Amino acid sequence: MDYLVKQPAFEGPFALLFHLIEKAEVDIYEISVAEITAQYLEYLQAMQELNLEVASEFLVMAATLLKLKSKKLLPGTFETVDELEDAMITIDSQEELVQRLLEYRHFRSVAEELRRFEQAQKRVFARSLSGEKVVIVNPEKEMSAAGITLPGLMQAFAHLLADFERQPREVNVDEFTVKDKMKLIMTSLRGQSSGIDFFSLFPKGAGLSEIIITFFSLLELIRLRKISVWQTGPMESLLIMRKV
Amino acid sequence: MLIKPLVEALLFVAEEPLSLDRLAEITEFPVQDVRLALRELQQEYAADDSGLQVMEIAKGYQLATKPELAPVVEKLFKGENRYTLSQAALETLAIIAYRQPVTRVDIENIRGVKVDGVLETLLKRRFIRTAGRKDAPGRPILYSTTREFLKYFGLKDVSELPRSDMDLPRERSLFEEPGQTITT
Amino acid sequence: MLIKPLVEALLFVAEEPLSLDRLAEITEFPVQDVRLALRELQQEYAADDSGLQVMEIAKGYQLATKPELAPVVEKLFKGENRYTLSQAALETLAIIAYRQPVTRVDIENIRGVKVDGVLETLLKRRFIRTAGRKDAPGRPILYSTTREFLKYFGLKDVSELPRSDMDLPRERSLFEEPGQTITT
Repeated sequence: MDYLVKQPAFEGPFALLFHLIEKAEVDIYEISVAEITAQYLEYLQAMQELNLEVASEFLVMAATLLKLKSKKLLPGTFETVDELEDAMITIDSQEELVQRLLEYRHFRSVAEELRRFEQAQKRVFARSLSGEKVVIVNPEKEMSAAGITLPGLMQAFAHLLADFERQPREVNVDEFTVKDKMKLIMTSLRGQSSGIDFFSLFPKGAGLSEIIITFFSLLELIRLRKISVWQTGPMESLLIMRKV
Repeated sequence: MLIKPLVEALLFVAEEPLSLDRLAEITEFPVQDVRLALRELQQEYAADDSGLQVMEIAKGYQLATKPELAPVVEKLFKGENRYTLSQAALETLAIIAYRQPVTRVDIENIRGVKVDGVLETLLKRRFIRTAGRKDAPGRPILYSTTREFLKYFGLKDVSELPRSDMDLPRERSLFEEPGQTITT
Repeated sequence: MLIKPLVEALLFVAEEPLSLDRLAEITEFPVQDVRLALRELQQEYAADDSGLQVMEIAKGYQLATKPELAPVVEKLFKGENRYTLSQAALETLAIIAYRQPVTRVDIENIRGVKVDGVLETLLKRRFIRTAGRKDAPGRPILYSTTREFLKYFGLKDVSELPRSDMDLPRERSLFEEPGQTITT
């Protein structure tokens, strides 16, 4: 299976020209249009032979170079309507070509400088607050919960409800309040320094209202930073811990 | 490389508390050295002229700000109004969250009390919104929770939540009076 | 409350580099005091036995890890794609940074290639933004660099980029079509 190598060796015609000039070790101001044109065309031909896709910009530049070369040979005869006028590269004299190359060289060196900045900055790490980190420690009210992965918590809750679906139903009088549940959870956490399992808070046979109230009590306790929820891995069980 | 600056840098960037073992593993220093470095850091940050602290949390260590600075530090996040909801509001929200869309009567049946006032507060606070009307006698208004609700509880990304799994089939509601049918 | 711990705590929690003014505003301390506290913090963290540094970046201050610790700190982020920008993106950014606000055609004239795709990527990445339209035929969109750009490259300001004689004044540009006026 043959394939086109999409990635050309050079970002654009200026990059290629620049490379050729550097290779020839000539000063940009002293380039010979005839020579550089010959080399440029040679390179394009090599690219085509290698089945590399030659972008139209490269061809436009080739045409431009040929035009400049002809102008030098037959001065004054090429001031006619230019079919390349709408193209991105409109260069009418060697002087202009030199200016364009100098300008391109400048931005190339700035790009190199940016690359150095980029590399330096890659070695420096700032905090990203994407995760659920402890940001501010305030016993009264907290910004965000520590260690908890809420999607994980919600998933666990979804499992609970799924289990509930499978269990025989039992109509339960709504006798639980969030307040009571919160107290109950805090009590059961007392003395459990390593925390308790999320699921142990939901007794077997608990009614739906109890499950929901318990879950909401957990959310509220997390929000108030009375407890924290930990998960050691994506599929691991959730640990509920009292905050100190 | 020295161990203390390494531990400091790691605690700083880590998204979650790092355990002794993990710190030792990453730094390739013995656990005792890590423990010592942590103790030093803890002492240094404990000084009054530092604004941070090394917290021991869930069998791990983490950098955090000192509690006494909270009033000022929180100003950075001003606009994120965080007050506590009343008990009534919480319970009502719980019911709406898992039963949405749900009518006022449905909520009152579950909670056993009138919820007009609470609903109004929740609507004003934008925790809930009206979500059309139920196809039942009187065509009562239906309520759903909002993005604001998720934000309040720190549920950042709605799409990440296993919504559909949590929604019980409505016809299996346990809280309805017998004979009352729900068709939504 | 002391100013230094406050500034430290704020730099720690802030998602963005904080400016002197912002720090003064939040702490309610005079700018001079904040500046002094920053300098003290900068010196303290500069010590070899600290793993952090106070960086001056994007016209603000930020806490970050020391570059020499990167080989170890990186391990925490293993697997995470720390991409680097393409040569095309860098060259395009270089032009925008120097010539801003600048149109797509101006950039293409310099680079000699189409830049639609690159601009789209840079916009998405928030390294550049649109900055109105040029007062020229077709009223083309103008582009500028952003704070995010400064942050990514660790620059305080665009002026930190190397100045050079080659940076031609915009009005002397030789590459515009005759008759095309540049009024930015």
